[in-house]
Amino acid sequence: MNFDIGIWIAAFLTLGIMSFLYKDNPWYKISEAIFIGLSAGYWFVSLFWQNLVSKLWDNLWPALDALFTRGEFTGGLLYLIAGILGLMMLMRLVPQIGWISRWPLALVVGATAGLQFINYLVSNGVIQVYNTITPLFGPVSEAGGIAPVTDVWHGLGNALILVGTFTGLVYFFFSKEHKGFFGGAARVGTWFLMITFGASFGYTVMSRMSLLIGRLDFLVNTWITGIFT
Amino acid sequence: MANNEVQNQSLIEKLQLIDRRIIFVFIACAVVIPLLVGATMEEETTPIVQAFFDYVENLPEDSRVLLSFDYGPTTAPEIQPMADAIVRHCAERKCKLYMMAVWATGHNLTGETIVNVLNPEFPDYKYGEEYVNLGYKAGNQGLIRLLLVDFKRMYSTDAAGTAIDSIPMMENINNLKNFDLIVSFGGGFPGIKEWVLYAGDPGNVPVGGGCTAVSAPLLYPYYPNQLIGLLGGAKGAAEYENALITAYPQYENKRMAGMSLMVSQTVSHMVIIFFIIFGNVLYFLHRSKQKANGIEGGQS
Amino acid sequence: MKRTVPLAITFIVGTVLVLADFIPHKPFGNLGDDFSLYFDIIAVFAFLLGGGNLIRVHLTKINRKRPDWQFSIVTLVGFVVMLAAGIFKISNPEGIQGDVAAIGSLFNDLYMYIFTPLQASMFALLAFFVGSASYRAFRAKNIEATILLIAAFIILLGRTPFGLWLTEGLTGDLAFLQIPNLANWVMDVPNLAGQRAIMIGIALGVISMSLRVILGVERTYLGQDSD
Amino acid sequence: MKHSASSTFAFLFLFLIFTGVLFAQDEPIDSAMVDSVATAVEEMVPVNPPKPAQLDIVQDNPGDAGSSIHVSWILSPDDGAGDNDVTSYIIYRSESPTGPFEAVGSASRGLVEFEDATTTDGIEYYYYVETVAGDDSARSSISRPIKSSAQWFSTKDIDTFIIGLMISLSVIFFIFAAQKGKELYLRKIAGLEAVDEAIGRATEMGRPILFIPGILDMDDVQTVAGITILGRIAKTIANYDTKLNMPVSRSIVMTTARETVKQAYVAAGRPEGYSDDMVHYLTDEQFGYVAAVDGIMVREKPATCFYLGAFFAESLIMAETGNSIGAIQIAGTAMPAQLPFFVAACDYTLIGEELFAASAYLSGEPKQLGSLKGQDIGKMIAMAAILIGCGLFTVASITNSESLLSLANTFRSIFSAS
Repeated sequence: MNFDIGIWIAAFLTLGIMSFLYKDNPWYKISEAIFIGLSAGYWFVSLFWQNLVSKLWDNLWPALDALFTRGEFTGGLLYLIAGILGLMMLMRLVPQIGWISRWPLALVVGATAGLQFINYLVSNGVIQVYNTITPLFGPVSEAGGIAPVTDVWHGLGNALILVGTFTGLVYFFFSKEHKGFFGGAARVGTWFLMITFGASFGYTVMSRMSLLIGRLDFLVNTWITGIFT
Repeated sequence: MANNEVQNQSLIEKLQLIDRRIIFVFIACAVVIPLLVGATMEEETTPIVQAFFDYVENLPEDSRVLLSFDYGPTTAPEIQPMADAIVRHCAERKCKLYMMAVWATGHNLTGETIVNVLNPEFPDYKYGEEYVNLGYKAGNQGLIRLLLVDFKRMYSTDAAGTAIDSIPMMENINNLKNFDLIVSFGGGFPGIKEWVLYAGDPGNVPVGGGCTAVSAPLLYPYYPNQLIGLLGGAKGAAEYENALITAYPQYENKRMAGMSLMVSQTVSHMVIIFFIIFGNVLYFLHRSKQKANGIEGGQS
Repeated sequence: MKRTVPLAITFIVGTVLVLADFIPHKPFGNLGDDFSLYFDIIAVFAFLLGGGNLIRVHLTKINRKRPDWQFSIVTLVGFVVMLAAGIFKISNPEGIQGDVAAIGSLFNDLYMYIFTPLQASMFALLAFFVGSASYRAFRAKNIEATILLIAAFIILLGRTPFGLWLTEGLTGDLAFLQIPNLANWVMDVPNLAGQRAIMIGIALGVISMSLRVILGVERTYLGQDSD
Repeated sequence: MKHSASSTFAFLFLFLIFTGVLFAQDEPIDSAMVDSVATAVEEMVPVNPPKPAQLDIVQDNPGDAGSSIHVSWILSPDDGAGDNDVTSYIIYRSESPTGPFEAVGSASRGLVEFEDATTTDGIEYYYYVETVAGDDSARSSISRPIKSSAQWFSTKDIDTFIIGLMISLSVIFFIFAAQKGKELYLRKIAGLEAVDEAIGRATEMGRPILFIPGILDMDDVQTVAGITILGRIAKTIANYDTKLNMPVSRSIVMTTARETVKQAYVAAGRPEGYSDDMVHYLTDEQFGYVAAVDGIMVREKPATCFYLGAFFAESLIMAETGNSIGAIQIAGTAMPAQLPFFVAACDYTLIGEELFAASAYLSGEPKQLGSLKGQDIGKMIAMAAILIGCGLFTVASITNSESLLSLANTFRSIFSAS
């Protein structure tokens, strides 16, 4: 494809998407339509080569070959199960036996529940508790493996993290009414959550801007400049 | 009088519910006008960038510099200017450039730097002798670890499929320790951190980096012991370009991407900050009017 | 059969995968990886349902001349062209054995010149929406909203030259009040605390929901018996 | 592995010396022998090699899947002290004490251990560590032979196992307790209280309800949570006879969601109201999906939008578009980075844990609600652990008591998850 045509197409589509900001219009609709069709195709092609060919076929074929030519049972035959589960999904197309597709679905949901149970327990739960356990003040010898508290501010910071994590968890309690002392703690917890939300919001604004700048820079300095030179 | 007050109030209310497209226009202008005018903003070079620049500046001729393009199209606006500036500088210093990527998306972006900067500005740079594009290899930090021990086992060909042994400048490259400097562009995973942990530290090879503004704070702690310098976001790129122009005045009239992006970025932030303040001023005006009229604060 | 078997599958697979994490020995040690491989394979077959649905929806739209049916033609053409370009590796310089995204192939050209700009433009819209959302949402309406506003404002200012310029005068003991320093402190202390509370809460929420699913207490996703 | 000619030569030469020493006796060499070898090396190389690190413990990694051996050493006297010129350590391995040895990895200065995760179970390996200082190096003695093997219980994870078990048991206990009729109090969650009202509003206005289950596939637990909530919401929608529009970005999610919605319509006694068209696939691509959803929003003008699942950058694009068409928006996600955007642009946001609790809340079934009480016990465990841990460390720190400090460290290590 000619590079300059590429730039013109890219510019046309960029402006098409941006025109949505004014209001919905045919230019946006055509960009959107191209996007949906092309990207769905792109994903299927990726799934086809990466999953079907390199994960299923490349593993299954040698195993089947070994089975039928030499009568050997190899580990690759396990992929046959994966293939069968995949075919079961397709049974939905036949209404009478559509219920079979629930088997692979049940497998997917059960496995997700099992795997994520552990993942979240460790990386979101236990490790966060671990990270929160620090001294609030006073020097700690190096043996602790924790950064020693060097000054009052550092200690106060640690104390604030403790208070914030604690009250934040109080906020999430379901089985206790937010009243009295408990309610006060939950309220403080929401303040910490609000700081977290505000901070992440402010933090993200910058990176979002640079994306837009990149796009507009393309329009101004590659496309428009290209027309006049 | 009363009538007038009602009108005032409705104006405030109207402004509070301002059509968001007006805000969009302001943001678009904040970005486009600086780009159109070609405004640039001189960023005084901070020590962390200056240290990087000085290191490259002091590299002897024919030094071997490994550039790893570890980012994708979405962060390219921020990072490409850094890659361009550093490639320019290395080429001015007549270093040999080895380009690679640990991100699949980095391969196309390497090409952009070669096509837009290296080939037009340094026509004498010959492929295979002064620069080489090795392309992307999968394996993340595992790849880096292996490169530290044996480079050619992982890269048996360059990106175009040419056998590595037929590329003259690859002759004495056995592992990462043969490089005089490693530069990683990209603060994601894998990126600068992995290059420091799996190549720089164990191999004792100097590592420098360029990353997005968002990931920069996480990488600052590695400077100066494990990173020779770090460029963070458009600001970092602009600072490096400023240092480059100071040392090589021939670039003074060249359009420097980082410096011009910096203007758009600063102005657009100002616009957002302005709108937040404006919105709150309106809100308080509105509320004090309501109080004056004896109406309880309506919104909660 | 239609409901008991799936419930049993969920229970067995879920329990085994929870326990497998503590059993390093084969075959349990890498069951998690095996599952993601299986999942990827099931996903390809499922795509035939999804892609089929996409085609059907748009064909119906064209057939019945529903509003905007012309755009459905565009979607279908885009889908088919991309599919053909990728599966048959059209104009791939390395031939049918080559990498599907080889430079110079139709697939890669479509990706580079059409897909990528569309993707980047859609992503870039975010900048505008960040602007309109900040204008509307960041109002000091009550204590919570005020705290949100202040935190966001400090971080925003701290990331622009403006923040430093505004508070450059504060040196010595007051240096911590310089906005960039303040911004770092907000990120490292109160933000971190809130982040941790959210994360620990999420961990417990996931555990509890996983147990409900594994034990069959939660079964809405399985459909009904009388099908 | 490739080595340049000179280093290969140096290798062979050193091995000749080692081999000589080793052949003299079957037992692994003792440290005195190694010292003499080191001296010999020093005499022959006219430079200043670092004092070598000495191997400490070389053993099979306990409680793992095999294929890995743990190598640890005592720092070289020149690392952090002495000449302080050590730059790194390189770990070598061989299947025979006489070699050939090959490098299996490296570690920066200051580090004392390395995990060789490339061993084959059942084969005996020999190791040594080379201390590198610039161009110079010195090597340690060779280890005793060692084999790797796989175990049936991951001993290092026992703490995590017990914590997980405690939380699971409290959840299960309360599920059964609630089933037996134990009264449970649950506080109100604003976002969930508003669900009925939001669906009712769409019915009154005669406009559709949009349900977005996030952009990840069914192998993400947030999507599962979104689908379980869909089950509850769809039942109400069926009762109200309102139109549901659910575009999805994953085929498996489409299949699951169809089962779920169909089930909800049957349960509501209106199976005829269900149609497969309610749930339709758009594209797997994140921004392609958003482009299409935005289009649907401005064209169909749904009165109510639900965003429940895993979201990334697209969260704000959708929520702002939804806001501009005046829809009531209820969002929920466990993506910490996207929560602020939903909080800013939506009417109600379920924060993290609330997303996972939502389906139990909406079901109103005692069993489901019981599990939420069990979750609270988990929170109490976490809170107690944090308080006790911080308290122990603080007291230890103030009193400077070594025994308290080690107690605090032991307590903390329960949560180290490794």
